[in-house]
Amino acid sequence: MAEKFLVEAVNDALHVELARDETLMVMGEDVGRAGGVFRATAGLRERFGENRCVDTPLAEAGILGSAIGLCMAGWRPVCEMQYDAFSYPCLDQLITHVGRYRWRTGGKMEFPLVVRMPYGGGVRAPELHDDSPEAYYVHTPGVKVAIPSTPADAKGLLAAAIRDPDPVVVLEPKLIYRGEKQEVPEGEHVVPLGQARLAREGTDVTLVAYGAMVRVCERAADELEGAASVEVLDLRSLRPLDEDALLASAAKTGRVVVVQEAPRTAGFGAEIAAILAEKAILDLHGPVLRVTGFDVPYPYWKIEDRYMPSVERVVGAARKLLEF
Amino acid sequence: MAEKFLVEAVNDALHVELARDETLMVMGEDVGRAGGVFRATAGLRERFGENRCVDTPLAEAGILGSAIGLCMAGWRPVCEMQYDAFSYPCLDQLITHVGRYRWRTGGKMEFPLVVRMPYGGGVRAPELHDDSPEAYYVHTPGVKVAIPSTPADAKGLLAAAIRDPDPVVVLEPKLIYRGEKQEVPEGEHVVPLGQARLAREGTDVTLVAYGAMVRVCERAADELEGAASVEVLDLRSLRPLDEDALLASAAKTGRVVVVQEAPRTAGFGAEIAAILAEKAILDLHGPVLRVTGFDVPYPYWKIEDRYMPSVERVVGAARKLLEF
Amino acid sequence: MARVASEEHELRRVIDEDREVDGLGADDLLAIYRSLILLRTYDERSVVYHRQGRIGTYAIFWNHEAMQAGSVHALADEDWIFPSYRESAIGLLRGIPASTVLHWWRGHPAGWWNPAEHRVASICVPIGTHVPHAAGLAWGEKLKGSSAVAIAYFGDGATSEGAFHEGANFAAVMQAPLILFCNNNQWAISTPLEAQTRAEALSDKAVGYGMPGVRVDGGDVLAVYEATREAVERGRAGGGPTFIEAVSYRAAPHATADDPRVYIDLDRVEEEKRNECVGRYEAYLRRLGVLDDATAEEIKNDALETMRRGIAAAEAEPEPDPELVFDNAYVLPPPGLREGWDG
Amino acid sequence: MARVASEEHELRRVIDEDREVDGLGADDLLAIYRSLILLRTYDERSVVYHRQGRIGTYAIFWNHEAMQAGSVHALADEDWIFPSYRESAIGLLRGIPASTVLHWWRGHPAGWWNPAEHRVASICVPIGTHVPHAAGLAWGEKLKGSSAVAIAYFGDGATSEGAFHEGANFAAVMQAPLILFCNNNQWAISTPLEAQTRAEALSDKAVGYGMPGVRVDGGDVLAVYEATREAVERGRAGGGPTFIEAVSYRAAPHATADDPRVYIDLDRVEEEKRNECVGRYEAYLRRLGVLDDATAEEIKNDALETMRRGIAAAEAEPEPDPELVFDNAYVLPPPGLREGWDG
Ligand SMILES: Cc1ncc(C[n+]2csc(CCOP(=O)(O)OP(=O)(O)O)c2C)c(N)n1
Ligand SMILES: Cc1ncc(C[n+]2csc(CCOP(=O)(O)OP(=O)(O)O)c2C)c(N)n1
Ligand SMILES: [Mg+2]
Ligand SMILES: [Mg+2]
Repeated sequence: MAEKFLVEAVNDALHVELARDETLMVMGEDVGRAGGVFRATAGLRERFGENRCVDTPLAEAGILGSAIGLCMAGWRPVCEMQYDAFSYPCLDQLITHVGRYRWRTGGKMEFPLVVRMPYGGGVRAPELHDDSPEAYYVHTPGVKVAIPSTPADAKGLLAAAIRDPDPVVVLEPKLIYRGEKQEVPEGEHVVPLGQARLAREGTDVTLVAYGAMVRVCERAADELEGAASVEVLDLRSLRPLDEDALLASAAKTGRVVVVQEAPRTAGFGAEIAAILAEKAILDLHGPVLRVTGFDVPYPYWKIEDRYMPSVERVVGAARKLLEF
Repeated sequence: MAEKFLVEAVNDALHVELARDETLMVMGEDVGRAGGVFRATAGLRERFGENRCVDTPLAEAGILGSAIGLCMAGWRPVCEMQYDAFSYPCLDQLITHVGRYRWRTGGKMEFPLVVRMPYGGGVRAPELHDDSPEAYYVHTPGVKVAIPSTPADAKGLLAAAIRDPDPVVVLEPKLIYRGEKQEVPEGEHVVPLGQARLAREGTDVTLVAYGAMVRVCERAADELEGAASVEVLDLRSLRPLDEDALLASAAKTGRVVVVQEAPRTAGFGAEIAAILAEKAILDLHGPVLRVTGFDVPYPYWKIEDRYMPSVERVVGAARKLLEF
Repeated sequence: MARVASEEHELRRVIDEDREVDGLGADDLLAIYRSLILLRTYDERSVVYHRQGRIGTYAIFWNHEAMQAGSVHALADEDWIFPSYRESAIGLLRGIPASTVLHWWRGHPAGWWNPAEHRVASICVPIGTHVPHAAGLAWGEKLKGSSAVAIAYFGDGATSEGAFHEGANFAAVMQAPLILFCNNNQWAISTPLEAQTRAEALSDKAVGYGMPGVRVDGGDVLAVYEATREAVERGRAGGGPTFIEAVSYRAAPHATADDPRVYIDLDRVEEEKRNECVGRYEAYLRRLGVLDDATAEEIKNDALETMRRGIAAAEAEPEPDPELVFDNAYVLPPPGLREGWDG
Repeated sequence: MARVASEEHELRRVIDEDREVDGLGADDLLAIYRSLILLRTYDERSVVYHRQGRIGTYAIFWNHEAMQAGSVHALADEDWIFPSYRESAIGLLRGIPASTVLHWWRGHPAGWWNPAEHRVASICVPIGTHVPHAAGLAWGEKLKGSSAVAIAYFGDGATSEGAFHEGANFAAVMQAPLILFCNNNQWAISTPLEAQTRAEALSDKAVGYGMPGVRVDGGDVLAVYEATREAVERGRAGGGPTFIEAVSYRAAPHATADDPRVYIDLDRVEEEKRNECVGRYEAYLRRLGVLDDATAEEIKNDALETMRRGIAAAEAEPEPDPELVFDNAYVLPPPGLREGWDG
C-alpha cells in the first residue's frame, strides 16, 4: 500500500478502472491535455489515448447530455465537472434525463455513468468555487450520490460508482484533496455504496458527517475527549444510505449532531434528522441538532471560515446535547 | 368578492399588479399571444402591450438570465416557466445568479423578480409535466418560495412575491388550477410571505402541507372526523417559513404528519421534520411521519395516483401516530 | 459583415420541380407513400381517439409526415432515431407497434419501448434536450468503429435552447455522424418564428458550428429524402454532422389541448392545408403513373387496419401494476425506496 | 451548402496597416495609451502581488489589454459593461479604484462594487452566464427609451455554453443594443480553439443569430476601438446587437494556478509575446509622433503609483466583519437565517 493524497487516490482509481474496462471513458473540461485542473485525471490521456480521456468543449449540459448518448452506444462515461458550482448547468440533463432514462426504457437499458467533481469550501477561491451541492443531487430520483472523506474511500467509492449500473454522482471534498496522505490499497479496490464508516466509536453522542466535515467532527471528538465519548459516523454514500448504521449509532448514544457545509434548509442534514425523527424518536435523549452552512451565498473567502461548520460549533452543539 | 378558480386568481393578481406598477413586466413562453398555456396571463398583452407581456424565445435560462439584466435596468420581471420540469434549464441562472447577485453588489442593488410556474402531479399528462421541484428552489440561498393552496392565496401570495424586493419563486398547484371556485378579494390583495394558514383547527394531530396536498389533508381530516381532532397547517410559504405556527401546532397536538408530493429524500418535508426534531422534541408524543412521493421518476399517468400522497396514506400515517 | 449568400436559402424541391430522385424505383416510391399514409392515419385517428377519451392529450403532427417519412427512408436499420414528442409515432416506420405509441399517449407503461431494439430513442418531451444525447450516441458509434449515424428531430423553437446549441457544437467538434433535423413548422405553440430568431434562415446556424446546413421544402417528401440521404452519406463517410432545415407549416393545433384561433391566421392555415404534404406526393405519384386508385385504397385500408388493431390491442391491455412505480428506476435500487408505499 | 465568404474572415487592422481612425485626435490616442498602460500595470503588479501572497489566485490578462481598452473607449458613460473574470480590472477605466479590484482577488467583501454606480456589472465567474444578463439590461434600457448600450465580454470557450447561445438569441430577437465581445485568445485553460469549435471563425456564429459579426485583430487597440464604435453606433441607432470576434492569443498562463507548459507550445507563446498589444500600440504612437519618452514615462509612473496606492489601501482595510456573512443576501431576510451562528 502506498500513501496517497485524496486526489491521487482518485487518479489511481481512474487508472485502474480504465485499464480494467475498455468501455470506460473519461470526459470533461481540461481533463486531457492538462490532466485536470486538480490533476485528478493526470496521465490518462497519455496512457489510454485521446478517445478515452476527452477534452470536451466548455459546456456542462453538453458533457452530461452526450454522456447519455455514449451510454446508449455502450460506453461508460466518467464525466468531470470542473467545480461544484459549474455543475449547475448540467442539472437539467441530470434531473430530466440521467435519472429517468432507464425508467423510460421500461428498465431495458442501463446508464452506468458517473459524474465526479471537486466540491466544498475553505480553499480561498473566488466565488462559485466553494459550493456543496449534494442536496440537489440526492433529491433527484434515479441518481446515487457518494462522498468520500479519506484517500482510500476516494478510490474505493469511485470504483464502486464506476462499476455501478446506475448513474452515480461522486463529490470529492477539494479542501482535503491534498490534506493528508494516507494508505490506499493498490490495484482494484472497491468500497461498496451504501455502507457507512464508523470513523470513531463512542457511546455518548454521535456526530454524523461526510466529506471534509468528517475531519471537523474528528477534531471535535478530540476536543471533547474526557468530557464525552464521541462517535463519528462517516456516511460515505447518501444514496444508497446506510440507515442501519445511522439508527444503530443513534440507538447507542441517543444524541445526534448532523454536520454539513451546505446551506441549512432542506440540506441532507435535514434528511438525516427526519429519518431520526421518524425511526429513532424513542432512542433520542434530546433534540437532533444540525451544524450547517447558512441560507446565504457562500461568502467572500476572507470570512469563509465563519460560514463553514467549525470544530467549535460542532463541539458547542455536542455539549448542548450532553447537557440537555 | 367574486368566485374564481385558482388560475383565474393568478391572472387577476397579474392584472392588478401590472396596473399598479409600471415597471412590472410579464415574460415567458406563450404568455402573450396565447395568454399562457393555462391562460394565467390571458388579456395582459391586449391590456398592457407587447412590451409588458412578452412572448420570449423558447429558452428558460435566457428568460431568467435576461430577467436579471432587466432588474438592473429598473424593471420588475415576472417570469413564467411553462411547467415545473421545464424550469430545470433555469436552475443554473437561479442558483448561480438570481440568489447571489444582490449579495455580489454588496447589498446595493435589488433583484425583485418573480418566477412563477404551474407544478405538481395528478393531471394525466405526459412525463415531465408533473414535478414538484420546491426542494431545489428552497435549498437555494437568496431565493424565497411561496406555494398557494387556495384561489385567494394564489392572488395574495403572488402579489406579495411581486412586491417583495427579493427574488421569489411561486409554485402554483396545477392540479387545482380549476379545482374549486372560491371567493377572491377584488383589487389589491396581498398575503404576506411567511405566514402559515391554519386551514383547520384540531388538537390531536397536525397535518402539515402546502399546495394541492392541503386539500388531501383536509379530506384526511374529514375521514378522521370522530376518531381524532385534526389540525391542518397550510405553510403557504417555505421561505420565509412560519416556524412559530409550526411549533405552536406541534406543541398543541404533539403529533405531526408532513405531506409532500415531491420525492422523499431531502424534500421540504425533511426540513419540517428536522425543525421539529430540533425544536419540538419534548412536545412530540411520537415520531414525525412523512407522507411523500418516492425517489423514482414521477410515474406513467395510469398509475400516478399511487405515487401521489393519497387521503388513505395520510389517514394511515395519522392513525399510526395516534396509536403510537 | 458575415452573411450567407441568399441563394443558399432557397428550398430544395423535387415534387414541384417534377424531378426524380436518383436511385429511387417505383417500389421505393410506394414504400415512402405507405409510410406517409401510415403516419397520416395514425395522426388523424389519434385526434379522434382523443376526442373519444381513449388517449390523453396528444401532439398532432398533421402535415409533418413528409419530414418524418422522407428522412427515415434515407436511414439504414443500424441508424438511430431521436424523436421529439412531435415525432411520437416515427417508430411505426421501424416496426414499433401502433399500440405501443398509443399506450404512450394513454399514460400506460407499455408505451415505453427499449430504444436499442428498434434504434429509436425514447420520445423526448423537454425541448431540445435530446440533441446532446443524439450527438453522444453518434460520437460513441463512431468511436466504436461502427458505421451507424443518428438523426435528431426538433422544432424551430428548439433552436433557441442551450441544449440544442451544446449538442450541435459537440457533434461538430467530435465530427459525429449526426443529422440535426429541424422541423421548422414556423410556430412554437403560439410563438411565431420571427419571435424565436432573427436568423434569415435556421440553416444559417450551421455556419456557426462549422457544419453544412441545408434547406428543404418540408412538405416535399422526396426533397427531404434526398437531403437526408446526402447527410447520411456524409456522416457515414466521416464528414461529420449536417443541419437540415425542413420548412413547413403547422396546419393543425400544437396539441389537442391547444386552441390556435387566438394567435394564428386561419386563412394562412387553410392555404397550407390545401398544399399539405401527403396530397402533394400522391398527386406526384399519380402523375408518374406509380400509384393507382386500387393501390392507394389498399394502402389506406392497411393503415386504418393497423390503427384499428393498435387501439384494440392498447385497450385490451390490462391496467398497469402499480408496483411499476418502483420497477424501472434503478438496476440496483437503494433500500427504503418503498418507504410509505401502501401496496 | 451555406458558408460565409472567406474574405469576411479577414481581421480588421489599423496599426499594422498604419491607418488612422477617423475622429481620434492625439488626446484620444494618448487616453487609450493611458488605459492600456493602466491595465498592463495592474496585471503585471497583480502577478507579483500574488507571488508575494498579497492577493489570491489571479486570472492574468496580459496581452488582452487592447481588447479591453479599445472597446471601452468606444463606449459612453451611460453604457454598461459586463465583464468576465478575464476583465476583472476593466472597471479601472470607469473609475473603480484599484483597491476595490484587488480586494476582489483578496476575497474581501470590499471587492464588490455597486454595478449601477459605474455601470460595470459584477465580475462573472461562471462562463458565459452573464451574456443573458447583458442582453436583458440592453433590452431593458431600450424599453425605457434610454440610448444606453451594453457590452458583454467572454472568451472563445464561452461560445460553447448554452447560456451564451440563449443570451445572444435573446439580444437578437429583442434587437437589444448589445455588443457581444468575444475575446478569442484561442485557449480555454488547456483546451485549444479547435477542440472548442469547428467554425471557421467565431464571428460566423453571428449569422445564425441574424446579427452582424465582425472580426478584428485583438492585439490592435485601434481596430478594436473602431469595430466597437461601429457596433455601438448601430446599437444606439436601433440596429440591434453585434458580435465582435477579437482574435488574440493567451500569452500568459490562464491564471496564477495554471502551468501551461504541459499543454502549450512555448515557442508560439514567445512569438506572441514579441508581438504583444501594448508594445505594438506604443510603437505606432511613436511613429505618429504622438508619444515621446517623457510622456510614456509619466504615464507608466502614474499607473505604478495607482497600483502602489491601490495595494496599500487594500492592505490598510480592516479585516471584514464576519457578520457580513448575513448582510447582503436579502433585502428582507427570512427569520432564522442566523440559526447556529456563533458570532
Ligand atoms: C424545455 C421545455 N420548455 C418548454 C416546453 C413546453 N413546450 C412544449 S412544445 C413547445 C413548443 C415547441 O416548439 P418547436 O420547437 O417549434 O416544436 P414544434 O412543437 O413546433 O414541433 C413548448 C414551449 C417543453 N416541452 N420543454
Ligand atoms: C460554467 C463554467 N464552467 C467551467 C468553468 C471553469 N473555467 C474557468 S475559466 C475556463 C476557460 C474559459 O475559457 P474562455 O471562455 O476561452 O475564456 P478565457 O479564460 O480564455 O478568457 C473554465 C473552463 C467556469 N468558470 N464556469
Ligand atoms: Mg415549431
Ligand atoms: Mg479563451
